[in-house]
Amino acid sequence: MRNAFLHQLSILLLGATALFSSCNSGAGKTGGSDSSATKGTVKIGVLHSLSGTMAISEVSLKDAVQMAVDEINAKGGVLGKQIEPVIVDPASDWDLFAEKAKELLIDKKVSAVFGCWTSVSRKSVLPVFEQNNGLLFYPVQYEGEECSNSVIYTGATPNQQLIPAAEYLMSEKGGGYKKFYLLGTDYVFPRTANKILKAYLLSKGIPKENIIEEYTPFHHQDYQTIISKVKRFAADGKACILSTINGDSNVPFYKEFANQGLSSATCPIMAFSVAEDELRSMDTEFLVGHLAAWNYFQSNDLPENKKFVADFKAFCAKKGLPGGDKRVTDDPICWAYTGVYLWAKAAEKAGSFDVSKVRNALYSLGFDSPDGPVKMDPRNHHLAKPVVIGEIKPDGQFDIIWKSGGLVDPQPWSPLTSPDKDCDWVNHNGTYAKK
Amino acid sequence: MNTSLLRMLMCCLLLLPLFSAGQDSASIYTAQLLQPTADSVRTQAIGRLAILRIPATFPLLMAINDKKLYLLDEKAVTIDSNPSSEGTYRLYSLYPNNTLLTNSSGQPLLLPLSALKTVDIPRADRLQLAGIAPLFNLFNSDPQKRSLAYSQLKHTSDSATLSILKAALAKESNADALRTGKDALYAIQLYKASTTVSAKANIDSIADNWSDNAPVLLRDYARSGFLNQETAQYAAAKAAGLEKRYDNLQRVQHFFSGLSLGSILVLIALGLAIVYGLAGIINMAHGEFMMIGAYTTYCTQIVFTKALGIPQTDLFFFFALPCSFLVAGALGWVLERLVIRHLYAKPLESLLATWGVSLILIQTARLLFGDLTAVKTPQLLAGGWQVSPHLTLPYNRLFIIALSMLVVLFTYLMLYRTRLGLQIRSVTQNRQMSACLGIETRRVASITFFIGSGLAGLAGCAITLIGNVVPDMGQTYIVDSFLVVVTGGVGKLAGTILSGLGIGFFTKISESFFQAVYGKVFILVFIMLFMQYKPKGLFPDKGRIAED
Amino acid sequence: MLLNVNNLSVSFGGVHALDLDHFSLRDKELRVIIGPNGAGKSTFLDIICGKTKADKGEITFNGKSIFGKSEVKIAEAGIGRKFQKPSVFPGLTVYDNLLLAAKMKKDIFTSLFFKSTPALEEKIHHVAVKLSLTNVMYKPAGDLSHGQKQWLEIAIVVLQDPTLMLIDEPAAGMSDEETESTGALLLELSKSHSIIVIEHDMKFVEQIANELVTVLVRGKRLMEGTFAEVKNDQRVIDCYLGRTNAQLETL
Amino acid sequence: MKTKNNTLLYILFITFFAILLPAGYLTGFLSVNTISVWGRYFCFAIAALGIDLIWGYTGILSMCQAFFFCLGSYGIAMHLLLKKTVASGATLPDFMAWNKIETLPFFWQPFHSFGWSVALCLLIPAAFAFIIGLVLFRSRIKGVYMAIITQALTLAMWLIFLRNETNLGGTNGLTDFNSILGYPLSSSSVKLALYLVSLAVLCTAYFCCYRITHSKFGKVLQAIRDSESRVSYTAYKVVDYKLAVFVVAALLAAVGGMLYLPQTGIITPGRMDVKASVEMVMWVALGGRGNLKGAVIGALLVNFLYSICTSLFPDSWLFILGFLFVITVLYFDKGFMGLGDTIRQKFSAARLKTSQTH
Repeated sequence: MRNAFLHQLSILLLGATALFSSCNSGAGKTGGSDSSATKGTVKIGVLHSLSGTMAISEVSLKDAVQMAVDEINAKGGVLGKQIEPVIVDPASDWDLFAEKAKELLIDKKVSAVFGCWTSVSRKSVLPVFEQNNGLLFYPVQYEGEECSNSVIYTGATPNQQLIPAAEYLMSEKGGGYKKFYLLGTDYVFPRTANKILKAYLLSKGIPKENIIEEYTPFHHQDYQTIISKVKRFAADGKACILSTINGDSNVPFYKEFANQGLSSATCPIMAFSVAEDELRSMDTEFLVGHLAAWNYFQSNDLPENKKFVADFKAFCAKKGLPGGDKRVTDDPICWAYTGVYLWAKAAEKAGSFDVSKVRNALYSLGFDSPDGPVKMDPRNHHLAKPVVIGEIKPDGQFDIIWKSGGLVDPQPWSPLTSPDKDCDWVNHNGTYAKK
Repeated sequence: MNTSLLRMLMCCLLLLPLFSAGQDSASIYTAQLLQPTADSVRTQAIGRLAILRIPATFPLLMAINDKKLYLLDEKAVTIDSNPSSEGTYRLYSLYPNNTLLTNSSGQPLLLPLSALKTVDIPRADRLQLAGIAPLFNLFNSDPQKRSLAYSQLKHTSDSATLSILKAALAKESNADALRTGKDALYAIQLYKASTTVSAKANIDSIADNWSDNAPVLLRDYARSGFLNQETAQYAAAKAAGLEKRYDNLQRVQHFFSGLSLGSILVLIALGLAIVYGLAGIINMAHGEFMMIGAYTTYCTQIVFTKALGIPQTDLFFFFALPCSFLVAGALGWVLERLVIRHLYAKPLESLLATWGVSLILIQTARLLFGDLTAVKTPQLLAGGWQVSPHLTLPYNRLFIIALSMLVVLFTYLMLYRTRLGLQIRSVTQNRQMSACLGIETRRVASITFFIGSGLAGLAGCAITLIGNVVPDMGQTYIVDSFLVVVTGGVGKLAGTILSGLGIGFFTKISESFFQAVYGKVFILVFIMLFMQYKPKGLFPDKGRIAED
Repeated sequence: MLLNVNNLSVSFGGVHALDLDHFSLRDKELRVIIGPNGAGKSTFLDIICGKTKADKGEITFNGKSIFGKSEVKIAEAGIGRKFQKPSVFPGLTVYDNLLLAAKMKKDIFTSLFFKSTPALEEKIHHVAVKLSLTNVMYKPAGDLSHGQKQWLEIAIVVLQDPTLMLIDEPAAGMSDEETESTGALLLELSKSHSIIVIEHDMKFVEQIANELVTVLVRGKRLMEGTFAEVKNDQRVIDCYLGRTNAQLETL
Repeated sequence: MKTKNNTLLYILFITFFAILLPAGYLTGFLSVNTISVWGRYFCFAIAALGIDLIWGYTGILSMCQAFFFCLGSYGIAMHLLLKKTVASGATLPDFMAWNKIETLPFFWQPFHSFGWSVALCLLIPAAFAFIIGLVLFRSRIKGVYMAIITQALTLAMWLIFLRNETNLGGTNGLTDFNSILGYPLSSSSVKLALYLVSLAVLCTAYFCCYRITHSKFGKVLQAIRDSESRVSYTAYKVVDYKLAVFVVAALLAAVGGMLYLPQTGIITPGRMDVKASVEMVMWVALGGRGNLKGAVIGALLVNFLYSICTSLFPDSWLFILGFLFVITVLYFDKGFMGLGDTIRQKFSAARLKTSQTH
């Protein structure tokens, strides 16, 4: 009896597996790259973690993409087709990112994918997109040194965020700081960011001993030792911190900073990874007066932005998303939203959803984003946009204290650390050596 | 009488003889500043005022610099630094007179912020004041600002500034600011000193005063060779002495950090140890009970501020302590009833089942609360106890140390002085025998689980003081706290305490040698080697019963 | 002498569990150790077989010191142990239990490429018959009754074919009939093995104690002699009196 | 009867995975993605076999299998990355160039050769397992202590691999490979080949484990699980046996990791964090510990569910998996493979109860 049961069970299991596997590849059966387009809809993939450690940040991006899609659909869609987002959860699991990317591109045949936050997730899906001729819109500031034909980088390159911030702090207006403590979470963005910052500071005549570089692991909670080092470093004034500390380490960091008697008056912290969404329900008491550098702040006065912020709040409230109309916008949200519009505009311009055509249509494409007019680079897949520096206010918003004159052109390869390299997909084949 | 008012008046009086021109233009610029026709007009007005250095405008400029400029009936006012218990503030007029505003009956006028109109001055404009900020900030009511002002003045040498500095110092009440101020004064004097004797006297003063900055100052002086070889050497020797003393204090700081980390570990591991000892349960969801405690604290804060409308009090936190214990305990009790009950003495199975539970709890928290949240630190526990100028022990950590000592004490009393404790201990040692003796082992187990989870909740509440509240916060601590339990020896209170503190100390000491990560690896290797010597932890059971 | 023990002592948390000045055993001798509860009898066997580490003392077996050696080394030297609480492999069948016990090379590679031989099967069968395990041969050992487990453990020790067997309370939990046949078995085994037996059941002791009986009290050796001498020794009677031990009635 | 049923199961398994799935792909019915997804599951199943050996049969809960898995993956990844670097004319992998490293670290050197890479992928985990095992088993650390110490060890290794100074790519790990042994990884036929190789290795590993568990060696392992002390008193060197099985389990994990890498295209320290190491044990627990078929089916099924649920129920899949874990441990302690048994027992117990009451 036992074995008979086992037998039946195994057949059942295998049968179920077979069924699921075929479902899994449902789109594959019908074949043809434009199969989804013919049905009056066009599929796009949304590849943001909805669970796991990165969910805190990435869920908002999924919401922003969804909102942009809804708006475009309400206006009649793209090329007369409604956009159909395929949302999957890569669960902050880097291997799963690659698997889900394959699923979206090969099985679901999406025309473009909007997703990723961390560098590692981008690196994980990069080969998948390159091998399958996909298009990924990546909305987060990143470390540069990359020039993929398959990624549209709507986030900032180092020169669109780091250098202006350092420049500002060294300027008389910014406080004329002379000593820099580069503190970050140990992963590729802070490492590369600090490498570029260090090269920049050295080039501006800051002596080596006035620059300290230090890294903590992810989710580091205990900053006692580091803050006491900072305190010693900042003892004779004119010192500031350039922080690339990520995610949940920020609260303990700022708390310890305040508790050991330091403040923004004595030693301001310029953060590159703290935005409104992170500040939303944090206790901002310890953060007030510290700085952050981005390309967009919710406090931007433009009418386009006011509408965008109101729309986003209304969207979250209407959809019953956690936070409702208390939600805020921030830099990555803005660029995730802009990314969808850029893609739609490029598709209209190209008259097709074909990846190569859309890509070509994107060069020099301009768009009136919530952050004002922005423009794609004429030679590569990065976005030219303004740079802003803000001071944290008690309500978790930023007081904009500095703004770049106009759009800052992206430099995927920093001239400070890779003077011989540049990224060009029009006249060259991606990264090339400058003469 | 209010000190800030006094300071401002002082400031006006002192500076009056120095700058006397331009009263008229001051009025014009002030008016432009408050009602600008364009942003550029305001920017220019502030710039002019900064250059003119008219004492009468200093209170106004200080208010701008501190972002405390408000309008009341179109008149510029500023607020007292601390609100009254009802959340209202005293108000001061700014220009041309700097006085406390009173109501018709002569009492100070008290208004909430909502009754005032905030004047937003962009930081770029504010930063134009950087040049004269040290001067007016010598009379700021915020001691930190005064400290900064003093240290900014230490390289000036004109006699006018020196006399202001002396005057400000004479009135200085804050120890920290006084130290920085004296430092600035001595530094100016040191560079003015022309004889070896007076230079040495100043060096001595600087060393005795011992501000944060003193070693750097002395080293700079030594390097500059300002006066002669002898003073330079003297200064260098003094600087070395100070650095050595500082290093010693750093050791005390490390010791304290170790104690603080250790007590956190003890706090978390205590509940785990009791449950593990009694029921042989590896509760992987223990960290999640901590998370529940933290969210309970967060919710208490929300309830207090939003629902009950009690802002700005520390009350919520002390209310949250028992709440987090009870909520986490109750959920633990439910978990015991539903899941754990079936897994007694099956440690590995319990590990897997509770892992599943922890997944569920994390996702539930994520759906309920969504994002990164943090609890406001109570005012009482903000800042730190200054043991010496160079040794600050943050109150929140002191509180956690005290809390864990209390918890240890209560746990001890509960285990060794109550009937329940006796029952818990007997069930821990021999379940069947205890059952035979008429102890309701199930009930004891439920209660123990309640207490164990409650302790985790308490730990979670305490952790909100130093960290943030995220759904997977428990995972950060769970492996560490299991290590504590294992190193201490199963079900041994003393072992848990000793190993928790030990691991805390070793981590912090190794952190001062290696980077944090390698410190952790070092600890682990150390524990593995220690287990070679004592495979059942610090306090193993002895005798024949212990075997098998 | 096969086994020589001198000045052996061990204490648990300050309590002297065993403090034995001297103990020795001839080859092929069957020795019974008796004593009230807590006399250190099991602890003594635990120390010999390596389960418990003694604080100090000396133990020589076959002329070699085995003091502080590991269980495996001691087992390899030829000492087999049966515990008070039956210790068998409950997840394996009785046959597997016996197969694992059988004397052979026990390193990894031999085990990995082990093929049974008729001689070995015969030996296992023989022991199984002797201990009436034949009809439960392919049952998991965990399903056996307490008495059967006792026998299985004895069978394991027998198949190990050690020079010295340490048997802890073999008759506990057995019926009179079973007890008697266990006694007979031990007597038969004593023709080819040295055996130390711990027992409370005086009737059983009387049955098997053809040679010396050692009395332990509070970790110390009280006396050594034939069963008759022990039975009539006033000190022995004194230390058993006042204790409510059921077996004492027979004394 | 039993053998016959096993044979049937094997035939079903082989037919489905070795014939139906590839045929489905070749006829265009299934996408290449489905093939490589299953190929990756096979790698997990190989590692699960090792976990079953050490935990299911020997009763030692080792939480560092994920670490051994990663060691295998990293080794192959280093090789592939070096090959790509050399082919593109550079001297250093990209991430090193960015981290301002001038020369290739010494431990990367042997990975230029495929043979050496494979050898080291097996040797390094084996050596690690040997040393860890020697230290832990000699001091008789077992049960919960063993689980927690190995977990802490994995955590420490995870932290080390996260560091950029170790020159293993930090958080980002190693990624972006283009070919293996000269064959392009992006080509569908290479993917199919890797799938078939994984399947073959899984079958071989299963066969070997089957032989091991049915030998006397396997019985000693089970004896150690049941009563370690009795094994010692029966003159078996428990430490040797534990060490041997620990090393074998580590090797299986490493082999799984080696095959996993080319099919996934990335390896990061995330594969060996606390979550990953507990999940690996979960596969075996859900499939049925002490049962090789259970380990394989558990690994395949849990990962399959994980993939499906994260696409179909992005918001609630954690609940589904969490409840599955709890319920399996609570009610089906023999896992999926013991499902029939457990249900039958419950039924007969219920029947007994009703018959007694009547």
